[in-house]
Amino acid sequence: MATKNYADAMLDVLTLCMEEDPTFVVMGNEVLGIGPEAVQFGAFQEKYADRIYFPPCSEASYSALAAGAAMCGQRMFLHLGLAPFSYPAFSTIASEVATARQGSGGRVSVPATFHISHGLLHGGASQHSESPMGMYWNVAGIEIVVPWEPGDLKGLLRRAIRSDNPTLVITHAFGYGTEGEVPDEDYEIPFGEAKVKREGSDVTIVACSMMVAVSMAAAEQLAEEGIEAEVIDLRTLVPLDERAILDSVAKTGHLVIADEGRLRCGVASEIAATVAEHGFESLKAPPARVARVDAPVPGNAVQEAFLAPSAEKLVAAAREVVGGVPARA
Amino acid sequence: MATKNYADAMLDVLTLCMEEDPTFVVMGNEVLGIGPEAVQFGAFQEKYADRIYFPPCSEASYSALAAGAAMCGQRMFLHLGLAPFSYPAFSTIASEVATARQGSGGRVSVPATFHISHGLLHGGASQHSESPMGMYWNVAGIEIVVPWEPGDLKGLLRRAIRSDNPTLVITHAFGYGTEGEVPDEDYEIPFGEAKVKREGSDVTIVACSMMVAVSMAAAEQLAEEGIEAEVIDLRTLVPLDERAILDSVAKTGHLVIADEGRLRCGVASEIAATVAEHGFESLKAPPARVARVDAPVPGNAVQEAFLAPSAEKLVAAAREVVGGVPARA
Amino acid sequence: MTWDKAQRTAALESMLTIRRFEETVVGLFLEHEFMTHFHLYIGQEATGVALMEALRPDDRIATHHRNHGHVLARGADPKLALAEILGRENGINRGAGGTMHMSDTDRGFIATSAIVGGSISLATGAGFAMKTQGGDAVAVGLFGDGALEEGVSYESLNLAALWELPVLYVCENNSEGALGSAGGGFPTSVSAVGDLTDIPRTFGIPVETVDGRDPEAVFDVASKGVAYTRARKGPFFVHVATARYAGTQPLWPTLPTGETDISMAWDDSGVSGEHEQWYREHDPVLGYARKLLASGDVTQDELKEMDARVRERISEARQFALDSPRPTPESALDHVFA
Amino acid sequence: MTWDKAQRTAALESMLTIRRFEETVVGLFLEHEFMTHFHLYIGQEATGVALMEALRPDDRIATHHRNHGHVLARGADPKLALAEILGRENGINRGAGGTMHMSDTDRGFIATSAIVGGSISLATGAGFAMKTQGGDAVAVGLFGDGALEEGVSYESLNLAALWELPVLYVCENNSEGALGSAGGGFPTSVSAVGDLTDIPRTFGIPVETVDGRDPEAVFDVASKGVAYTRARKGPFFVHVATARYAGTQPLWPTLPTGETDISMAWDDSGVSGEHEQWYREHDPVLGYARKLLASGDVTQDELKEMDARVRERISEARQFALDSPRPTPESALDHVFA
Ligand SMILES: Cc1ncc(C[n+]2csc(CCOP(=O)(O)OP(=O)(O)O)c2C)c(N)n1
Ligand SMILES: Cc1ncc(C[n+]2csc(CCOP(=O)(O)OP(=O)(O)O)c2C)c(N)n1
Ligand SMILES: [Mg+2]
Ligand SMILES: [Mg+2]
Repeated sequence: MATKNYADAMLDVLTLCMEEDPTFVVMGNEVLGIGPEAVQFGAFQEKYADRIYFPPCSEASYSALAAGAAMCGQRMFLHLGLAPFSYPAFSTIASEVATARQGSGGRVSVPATFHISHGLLHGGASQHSESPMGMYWNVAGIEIVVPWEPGDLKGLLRRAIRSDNPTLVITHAFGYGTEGEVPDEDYEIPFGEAKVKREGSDVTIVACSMMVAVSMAAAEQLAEEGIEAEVIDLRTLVPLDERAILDSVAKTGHLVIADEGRLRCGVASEIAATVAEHGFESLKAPPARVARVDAPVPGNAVQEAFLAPSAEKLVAAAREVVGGVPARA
Repeated sequence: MATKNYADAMLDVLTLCMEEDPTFVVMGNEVLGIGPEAVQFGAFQEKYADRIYFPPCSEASYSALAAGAAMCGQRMFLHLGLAPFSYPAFSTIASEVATARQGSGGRVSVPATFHISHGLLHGGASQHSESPMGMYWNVAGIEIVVPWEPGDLKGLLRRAIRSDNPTLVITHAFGYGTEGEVPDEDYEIPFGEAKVKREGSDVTIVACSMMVAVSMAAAEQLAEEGIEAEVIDLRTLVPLDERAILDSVAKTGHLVIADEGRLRCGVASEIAATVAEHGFESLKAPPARVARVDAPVPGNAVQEAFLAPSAEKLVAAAREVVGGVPARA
Repeated sequence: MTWDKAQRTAALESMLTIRRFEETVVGLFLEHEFMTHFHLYIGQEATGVALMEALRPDDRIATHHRNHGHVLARGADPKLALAEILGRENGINRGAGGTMHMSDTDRGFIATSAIVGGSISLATGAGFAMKTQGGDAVAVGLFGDGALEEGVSYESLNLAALWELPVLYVCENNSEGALGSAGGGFPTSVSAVGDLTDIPRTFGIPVETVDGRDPEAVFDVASKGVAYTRARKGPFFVHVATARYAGTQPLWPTLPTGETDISMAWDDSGVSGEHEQWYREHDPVLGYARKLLASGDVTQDELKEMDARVRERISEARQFALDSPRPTPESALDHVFA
Repeated sequence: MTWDKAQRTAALESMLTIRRFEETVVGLFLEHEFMTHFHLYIGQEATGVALMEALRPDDRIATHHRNHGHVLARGADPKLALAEILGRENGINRGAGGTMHMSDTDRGFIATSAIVGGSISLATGAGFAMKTQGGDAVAVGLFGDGALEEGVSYESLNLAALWELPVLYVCENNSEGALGSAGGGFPTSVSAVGDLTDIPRTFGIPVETVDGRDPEAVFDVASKGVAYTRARKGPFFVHVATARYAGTQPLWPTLPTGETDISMAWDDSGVSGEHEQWYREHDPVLGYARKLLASGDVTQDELKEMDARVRERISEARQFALDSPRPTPESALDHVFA
């Protein structure tokens, strides 16, 4: 067990794949990010130079290339860059990747792994701040992985590449530097198993990706006020661990969802709807969605912060839901 | 007041626009559909031939063309065809069209009108059956119109083309033939005003587009069982008439949402979440989402029907929510 | 290299099989046996048949909405293909694909995409896999001229050229005499590029144009391209020129030329009217039949027997499809994920 | 047609202004006055300045992430531009655009897109509007060589050629000596098209290549293109070749060549070291200064005065930006919808 960051965790997995499968390929415009972490990537890049591809800036086609290759059994880790750069590939992902298996009666499989970085960048402005979990979740037919801890990233990424289904791995752009305990050995984490990051009896905070860290910070503040929050890290959206969410809400009776994506039809909406539908009896108060405010992101940190979900907003929301138990009609 | 279908209603508006604005343009791969209604479009096409453009099959660029032209004040009705054909234009819509105004501090406007046809086609299979309302609703910065009645389409389309904001008009592929009362005069219907299609005291059924007709059929069946359903036609998603929904649920205490889009992060999820959050006290039972089952669509009517929301499913859902008032923890 | 007598007659029979199949599809649609829009391969039979002859069983293929002829030419059973179009449980893809997505993986079809630009881009990926995984199998991408209007196609050609991928791009240009928007259809080939072959050439991809009515010509060009890309010299582009069939309009094609009368191959009397030019010059089935009659490869009687055989086979397929069970509703979720 | 003395010195001063502006931007970043990634126009100043000289006030422009120089060359106030980059309330776009989206609508900028392929496609739309709305204004699309890797760019050229839209496409190819992936950066110009000018040519769009270090050469070619498209003969493509600045790498550019020392234009002594070639051959500011010294259009003293004037102006702008108010948090929702 060593303390590693995202980039390390990714390298662990990609190295394992390169070693065990001589045809494994890594492709991307700037594979492990283009910031400092690109340096960590250096040695790996040299060692496997012949199996690392830097495609032209043409996301629609190189994602289709990954899909077509996967249909022939090719395993590949494809990095599409920041989330918005996956939009030119949206048709490929939604109309080809997601539908191939079902549309062929199960005869064609697409064991491809796509990776994008999402999130607010403190001034990334209107075109570099996307968190499209909701949009992709509305596309049926792709597994969606949204890890936060580097250790989870390692196990989930390993599973994603082994999976015979197309998998979209969404990490936070600020995640690369995030450190955490990462087991050295080779391991997989099954999809559909959320993780209780913190136990609590008063309110359940459901989150994914970096919102897990923000939720943990909020939980600490709430604890000081005597409110014990249970924090759930979804880890994967498809499949979704509904059980974990419903069990927790059954225990706490209160639900707050933290989502860096936009409010409407986002992850927070889906979790709130799912609990309202299947955990209605457990709810002692309305669920609260703390998501990105519905607007494109202005290019300055001040206005960005206004739109962003935060520990403060989570604390306020948790206080409110725990505080008032509204009368039932 | 005359009985007209979608195509007629569209022609009414497009003709008005052509007449009042000599620079108005209509563009699209198959403007008013390519089925029988194309015939209705014939005379219009001849009369305004010089202002009707049939672009190459390149959605990303001709939608960007519409956006760039709109930034220069050009008014245009752009038809992208079936919903999935808008996916190659997803980057244009999400990264350019939706963000231009906010990203320029309000100095750039994009008064463009995009039109797509959505829905299950009785065998359209995995790539021609999209209902992407949820995905586009998660993109902030575009107004979204989802009319059902031809008369509403006329007034809302008129408003959409006049609007200084980018507007996405989503009609049902089977809508063209749908008939309804359409006033002859020129009129606008403001966005954000839902319509109560049927009053009822027992359960609120929220729907948009063709699900409005399906909900009305369900309401008739329910009436026979003594359950009075109130059917709400949202008409626009952005802006959303939350008031109308909350008021109705306050009256009925029960909510069922009909959505032809996929379940996860779809319209039904957003409505359920919104009511759970802001109308919690009104709910006497869990809200029920009757949406398209989360899966790509197989190319046969039998399996398609299994995935599709239907009057039967709505009736069953309504019966259940009205039937049992679960104990509150 | 040209075909011997056996190959020629086999090719003609294969072309005729596709023709009768498509005529049957139109009938089934008119009888409301399926409801969705579809596309006919009529007029392009020579291309599918000749191309598949030039391929090896282990080569991979991605095709598009106009796929019936490709799947049949590659040897798929008409029974299963018709059952698929009718959405039946025992169809090639368990009825989940329907007319637009027949993907016969046993015959190397990796995908059949109805999204314009889909097959050309997916085939590029198949080529990448063929190269990465060793061996000398190649990938084939079948698409129409309209696909060259989508940006993803340019991107794909760039990728294939950059990485010297073993991909044979086959563009079936059926826009000569296209109805285009005038007929309420899709205006295809709306391109400022006068000669579409300039597109692959821009990326340094060798390209050849061939007459889509002549299966032997298509076979020779396709074989040349396959040999080139199989030798790992990079991608090759075949531009097939075919006249657009008069019945080809979205959404619902028709049979304005009627059910093909094979006797027109030797009996001129009925060859007249609005579609005379089609019967005389464009119809690849009649054209090739005339050629084989002239060369003595087949006799009138043999042609009649062939037609009877084919009709028999297709009507059996039709009955098989109609008798086939529909999938159960619940099975709709069986194949979403592996 | 060439410039007179006044135009030349004005062009040089404009180029120097952009240079000092960019040097200041790097400083502000290092001082953490803004946090996001950004792009410098260093090495490309001649293009922006000359191009804008060739345009009319009513012409429309769409540009991309490397836009600082374009906006300044078109006459934007450095004060407001720097305030924008720092995300301040009184910036060109109220601080909502930042470094990557400065859109000065008063100067005809309709959009500044940081999505590769965005500006070329939006400019095509502006051209459509210019044509439809009458008059003889033209649209200009500024983009890099990397944009020619995106399919939407091919599609856009096709549209402009098909409909003879009045669009001047200006591709600033800065990939000569690009660091590419080796430097941890974006490998741009990953294209199988050896000569990028073959791309517009394929669509029948006239194209000319020009040396991006020479403002007068750029002006002449741009003027020719503008005249052509203003006369409604269709789109025109200008391919500007510039060496990539050594400090240009994503995400955070640097100043490896240091703050520009204008005296290098006449005093050779300091011109040496790793970047000697840059100082001698590539730097368009030093190069043009030398040319004007040689032609006698300016004297050393005038150059020193000019530099002092520019430094003064930019440092005032810097102070103005730093003193500018930040937008209020709530105002984040003011401009989502009209
Ligand atoms: C991305 C996309 N846009 C539009 C369509 C609608 N469409 C279906 S077939 C077709 C024409 C295709 O022409 P071509 O590629 O030449 O094939 P053909 O039908 O002529 O054989 C179009 C535009 C589509 N399927 N996909
Ligand atoms: C669609 C998309 N994909 C990827 C990126 C990431 N990206 C930002 S700049 C850039 C390189 C652009 O090169 P070029 O167009 O030549 O402009 P330059 O920076 O060289 O001036 C890339 C790939 C992006 N902004 N948009
Ligand atoms: Mg065609
Ligand atoms: Mg460049």
